[in-house]
Amino acid sequence: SKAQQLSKGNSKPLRIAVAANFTPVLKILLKDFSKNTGIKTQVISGASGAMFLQIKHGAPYDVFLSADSRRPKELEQADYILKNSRKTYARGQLALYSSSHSMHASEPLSLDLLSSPPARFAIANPDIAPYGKAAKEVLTHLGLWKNYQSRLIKGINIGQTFAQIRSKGVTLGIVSNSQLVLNNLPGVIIPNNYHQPIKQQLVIIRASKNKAAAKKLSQFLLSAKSQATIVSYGYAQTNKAKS
Amino acid sequence: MINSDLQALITTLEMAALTTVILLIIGTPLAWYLAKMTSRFKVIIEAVVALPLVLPPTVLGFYLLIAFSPEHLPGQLWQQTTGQQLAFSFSAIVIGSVLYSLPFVVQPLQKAFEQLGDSLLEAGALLGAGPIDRFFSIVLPLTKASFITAASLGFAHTVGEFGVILMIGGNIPGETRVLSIALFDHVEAFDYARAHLLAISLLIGSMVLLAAIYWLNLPKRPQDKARMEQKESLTYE
Amino acid sequence: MINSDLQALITTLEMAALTTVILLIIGTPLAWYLAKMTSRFKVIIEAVVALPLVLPPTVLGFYLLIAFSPEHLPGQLWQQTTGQQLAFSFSAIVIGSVLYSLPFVVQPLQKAFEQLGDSLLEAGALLGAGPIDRFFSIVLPLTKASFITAASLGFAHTVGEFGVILMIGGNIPGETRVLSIALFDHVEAFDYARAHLLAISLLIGSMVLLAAIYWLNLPKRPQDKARMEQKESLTYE
Amino acid sequence: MSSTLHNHAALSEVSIDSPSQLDIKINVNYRQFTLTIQLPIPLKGITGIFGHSASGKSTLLRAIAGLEQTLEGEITLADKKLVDTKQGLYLKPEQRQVGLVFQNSRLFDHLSVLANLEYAVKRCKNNKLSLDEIIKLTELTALLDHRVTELSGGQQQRAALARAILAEPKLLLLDEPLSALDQHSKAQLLKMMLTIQKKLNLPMLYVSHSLDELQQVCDTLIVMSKGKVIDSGNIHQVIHRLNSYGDADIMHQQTSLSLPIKQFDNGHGLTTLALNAKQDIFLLANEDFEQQTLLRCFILASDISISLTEASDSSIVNHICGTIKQISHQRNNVLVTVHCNSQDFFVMISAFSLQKLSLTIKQQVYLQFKAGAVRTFIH
Amino acid sequence: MSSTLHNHAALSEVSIDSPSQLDIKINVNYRQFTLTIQLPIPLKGITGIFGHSASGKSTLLRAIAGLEQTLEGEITLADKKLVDTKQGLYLKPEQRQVGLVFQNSRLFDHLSVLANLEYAVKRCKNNKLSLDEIIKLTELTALLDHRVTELSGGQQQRAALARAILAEPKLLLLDEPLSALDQHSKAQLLKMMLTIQKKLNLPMLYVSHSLDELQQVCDTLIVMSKGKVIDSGNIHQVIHRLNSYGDADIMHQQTSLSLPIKQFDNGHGLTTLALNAKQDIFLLANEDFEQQTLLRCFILASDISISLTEASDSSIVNHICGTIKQISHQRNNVLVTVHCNSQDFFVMISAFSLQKLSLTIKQQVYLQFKAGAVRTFIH
Ligand SMILES: Nc1ncnc2c1ncn2[C@@H]1O[C@H](COP(=O)(O)OP(=O)(O)OP(=O)(O)O)[C@@H](O)[C@H]1O
Ligand SMILES: Nc1ncnc2c1ncn2[C@@H]1O[C@H](COP(=O)(O)OP(=O)(O)OP(=O)(O)O)[C@@H](O)[C@H]1O
Ligand SMILES: [Mg+2]
Ligand SMILES: [Mg+2]
Repeated sequence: SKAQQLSKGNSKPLRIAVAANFTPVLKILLKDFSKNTGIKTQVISGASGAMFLQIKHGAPYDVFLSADSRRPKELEQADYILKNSRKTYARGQLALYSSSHSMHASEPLSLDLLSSPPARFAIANPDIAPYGKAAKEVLTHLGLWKNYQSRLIKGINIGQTFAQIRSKGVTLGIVSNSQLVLNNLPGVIIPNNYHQPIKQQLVIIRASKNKAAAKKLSQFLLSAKSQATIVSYGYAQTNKAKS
Repeated sequence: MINSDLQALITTLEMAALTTVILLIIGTPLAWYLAKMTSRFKVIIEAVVALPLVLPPTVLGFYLLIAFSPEHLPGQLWQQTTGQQLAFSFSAIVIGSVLYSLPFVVQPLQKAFEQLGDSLLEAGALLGAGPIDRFFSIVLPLTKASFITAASLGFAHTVGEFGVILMIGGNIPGETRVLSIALFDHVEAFDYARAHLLAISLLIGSMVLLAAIYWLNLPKRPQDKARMEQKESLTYE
Repeated sequence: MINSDLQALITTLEMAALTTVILLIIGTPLAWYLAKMTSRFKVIIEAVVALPLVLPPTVLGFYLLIAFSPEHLPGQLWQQTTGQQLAFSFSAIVIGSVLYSLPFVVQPLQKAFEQLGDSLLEAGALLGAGPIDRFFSIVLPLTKASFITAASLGFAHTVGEFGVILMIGGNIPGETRVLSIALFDHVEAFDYARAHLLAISLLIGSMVLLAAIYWLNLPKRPQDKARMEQKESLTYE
Repeated sequence: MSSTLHNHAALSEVSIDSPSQLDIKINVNYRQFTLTIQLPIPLKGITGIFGHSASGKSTLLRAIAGLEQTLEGEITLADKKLVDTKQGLYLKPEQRQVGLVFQNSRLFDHLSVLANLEYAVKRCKNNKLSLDEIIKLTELTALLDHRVTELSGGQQQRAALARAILAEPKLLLLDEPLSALDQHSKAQLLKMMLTIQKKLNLPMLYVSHSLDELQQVCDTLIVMSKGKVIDSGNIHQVIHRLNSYGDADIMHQQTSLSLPIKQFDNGHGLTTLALNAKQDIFLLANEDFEQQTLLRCFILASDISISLTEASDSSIVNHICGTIKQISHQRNNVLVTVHCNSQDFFVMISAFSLQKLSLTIKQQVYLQFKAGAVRTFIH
Repeated sequence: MSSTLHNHAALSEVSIDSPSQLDIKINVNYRQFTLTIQLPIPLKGITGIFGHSASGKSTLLRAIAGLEQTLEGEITLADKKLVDTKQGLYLKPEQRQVGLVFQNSRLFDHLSVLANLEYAVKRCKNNKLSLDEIIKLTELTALLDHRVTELSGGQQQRAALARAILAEPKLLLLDEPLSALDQHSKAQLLKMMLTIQKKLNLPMLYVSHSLDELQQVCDTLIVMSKGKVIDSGNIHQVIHRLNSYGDADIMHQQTSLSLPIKQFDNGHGLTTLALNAKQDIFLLANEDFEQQTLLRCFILASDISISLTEASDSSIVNHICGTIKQISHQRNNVLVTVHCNSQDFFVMISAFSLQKLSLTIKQQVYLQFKAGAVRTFIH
């Protein structure tokens, strides 16, 4: 019957709902995954919050790669996921990014810049986006939150924050390091101890008819090779310890 | 990859075309009714029809998602009738688009009907034309321009729709993944080159389509044109 | 917290009101020009005006943001003229909303002007009324209903706008944080209770507002009503 | 044609209690105007409606057509109830088979002239009329592909008339359909209406301000004033009663006649009409008379003069002997009614002449009028 | 009033080369119709425009008003160029100070009757007229707060006329403004128009299908046919020339006169007009004549009879002696032109009578016509 399931899985691709910030990296990883396992996949990229809601209302996804750990937890508590399928597949790494700072500027970009607050500063919305929450923690850690609070441009998610800086509407802000790596842009990595870890967790949906393939994907992503790839794209090292 | 955009294009066109047809079928009698009714309930119905305008699409999508899920009555009924889940299906995004774009079809039609006046309808009735006949032989040709406006507003708004469809459609390729979402994905995925390309194609395609529609709506006979030019010089400074 | 929603409401109303006023000021002559012109460029201008409908708001927002940033000409000019940065300012979301809602104002007005016909304008001209005078004394009263439609579509669409404003506004409380964004934030932050509350207030508020607008637009004199009821019974089945 | 006229004249006399009639018992209330009509109208030939502006003529037609929803009462068309508000019956206009030519022509702007006519033809059930023929009769041939907004006022009225006729209704209502036309076109179209009336046996109600027009085509005349019918009946009788209202402002006083043609041409270009067994009336022959046996004509009261003896050396050809029945003073005029066998003649003379000739009741006099004073407007 | 009529009659004779005139040299081309007008129109009194339906009357008025942009040529109104297409000059309608009463009334639907009138008053520069007075004269008092859609056809025309007059233009164009009105209202309003014409010294161009109306109010008459002016000039002269076209279909042949009043009441209810030094014409006195010195009247050719001797025992009061100038046959009729001193009279008799009386040119005859045959339509 496992074979049957597999063959079924082959006819219907594995649907992976993924937080937009991880989509590019996932797509790179999936090339290997499909080559190795022959499992076809379908990537559905979006906002974690929306996907969370959709899963709660019957969205036909098999695996959900969230940008945070809170939503996977809630899904677990509400019994929407396969037991014990919640895993941390990546840890977010923050970076300070300035779109006005030339790569060849004499003075290198540094966190010292933060001590003199600019008129506008972009972060993701701390109330709804995990990267935003972490960015707020960084500013708090540096004792700058009060200063910055009124200057913030809050993006709906880290993707929008990056777009806002890149378009030069605002020139400075905290983004995800992977965005800079993927786009080959300079930035300053923010030490991980300035904020709570940004655990990006995945879950396998209980209603999935493709659980075997989903499990395979989970294993694949957590494998050392994949984790190394993930880190190479600007995510933080995962502690061997589980979430 | 380009293939996936093509698929999104096809889904978009199917959805927008179907939505526009449904909108015209539902919207026309509704607009007629609103144009001709005078009871005080009129304002309430008008306000209800206009509501989708006021709610942010994602929020509307949120409520529609709840309604369409198998746990709630509309979704349940749908599942019982069709055997299929409503949420995350092509039907769902069509229904969502219809609700969302309804005011864009109803309001221009309603105003056109209100401005039409009675005298020609009376003349038609006295030549033996019943209400349906009058609608097709008098109302429709005289308000053709407003029908084209209504249809193109409805179509374009559906093509550009994003929040509602994303929420209730779930971005499933080949089924509910439409162009606007694909475009958004490209932006989100920092794939600006493709985003620009798609946006420009969308722009040019829509412009050609809209221009074709409006062109169809231009007067055709030369003397019409002459008269219209006359008009212009009198009425426009 | 409730305070912040109130602030968002005020920002929203300010933005929507200002946007509507600007839309009417820009949209009316544009619609008039489109209604009366017959050159082949007409279709192109019509298509350009209709474009905001087709682009997903976030994508439109992205391009606007690029344009508004101090690095590019429009943003630069703005900064030179006003001394203020355009992106992420109240002005930016007003400009964005104007562009985004333009077709909703222009199209109903254009159709109304087209349907109006010349004979009464000719009569007005021969009584000595110049073009501006004719506009206010004849065109405006005869197309009042379409102006109300245009204004309420424009206003409502601006209130409900989300994607563009979020992108170019940046969710700054008291400046660019509007109700639709606040509502979205509540949903995303799992604060469903507040989301529902806000959505319901928004719904009721808008309904009351829309109903009030449409009610203002109802005929007032009793005999008008009598005539309209007559109309109805003839023309509606 | 002659037989039509004959039939009508004959039938209209007896049609009051014939079953084929339009029975109206209605009330229409406006703010400052009330229409109250209780009237059976014979469905024979053409019935004229005459009255001052704002007397309610258009309102009456609209009520019959089904366009006045505020009315109360009953309307029965040839035994078919159109309205009975007590019983909640209200037939829609399109179910009444009643045609109406509006005071303003109401052509469809979006259609060409031809398409306007075809609109009616397509919805017509019997199609007894030929489209081409009506187009020719209304002289619309050259205008068929014009937009209706390009038509002159008179052309619009002709197109509206053609369209209404082509619908071949059971009853045709005409609200001043010829007001924008010149004398010549008017006469042409009235002739056409008579022909079609006969061909389809299509009763018509004809509103006009011109008594001349009505006299020439109507069998029955209804006179309205302030929302009420103040007189109705055989056209000649009603016109003669109108003479005595003394209101020269609304009409020219006249003697209105339908007489048999005795001889088409007496050899001198005059047609002879038989007034009675002994007396004839002469008028200028017109080739159109040839096909007729009965002629409708009128003689203005101001065109007749009274003479005590029969003059012989004058160009006046008609000399009729009669006795004075009535003399009524109207300002400086005197309306003298002269009885010649069974026919009354109305003569308007100056008070001066009355005095000069010292006319008295029962006196025998000679009426003189020229052949040209016997007027027919259409033939 | 009398002096107005007098002045106009006098002035219109000499006004052809007076500087105050409307100079028209235009071409308007439609698919199947071309209007070609080269005409100076004197800006004095009321000028009539008469012609078959579709002869281009409305098009001419629209061109003068500035509503025909396709025209080529020049229009000059009292030395002010309105249009000169060669020089690219084209004044907008609102800059021309030309008023136009349309064939269909074109009242503003969204305004009450009063507001329609006020619309004109507000935009009027001189305000010589009192709104109240015009309302009274057009009998609109009871209708002021009505919506214009509630008005009857005639009421709409009255409101449109009032509105156009209240704008007090420099030239008023009237396109069949009274076609939907009954005889009585027509006479009233024509009287009003004459009064206002005089009061404001406002020249008018008046299009009508009714020659009776035109004869009563116009000093100059323009006759149009197929887009061209086929005759124009002093009203009486043009009407007399029209008589000879032999087209009885377009008009009643008539003698058209403006004569001085010699005696208002001869003691027998007759007014005496001086035809010439020796001969008088009598007509029924009307109190309105009292304020006038000159009277405009017409006598239908069919109302005059010819007698070889002067009859004495007839009610006919007018017996005029003259010599036959011309005899022209028209079907069975004969139009006889009789010269009485300087005035030609047109008499229509039957060919039969011509033969019977064996009339020949230069023969002396008596014309007979009743006092009632001397017609004035408005006074
Ligand atoms: N809808 C309405 N509301 C109020 N009054 C009305 C309405 N329709 C007509 N009337 C009034 O009713 C009266 C009769 O109008 P109607 O149109 O029947 O007159 P008519 O005899 O056709 O006159 P005309 O010869 O001028 O056309 C007028 O005084 C008019 O103002
Ligand atoms: N816009 C137009 N396009 C084409 N033909 C036109 C246009 N306007 C008028 N005509 C034609 O010009 C001719 C003259 O029209 P016009 O309205 O001037 O006539 P009119 O003398 O006023 O006639 P009526 O007495 O019937 O109103 C008609 O044959 C008409 O069809
Ligand atoms: Mg009427
Ligand atoms: Mg005309």
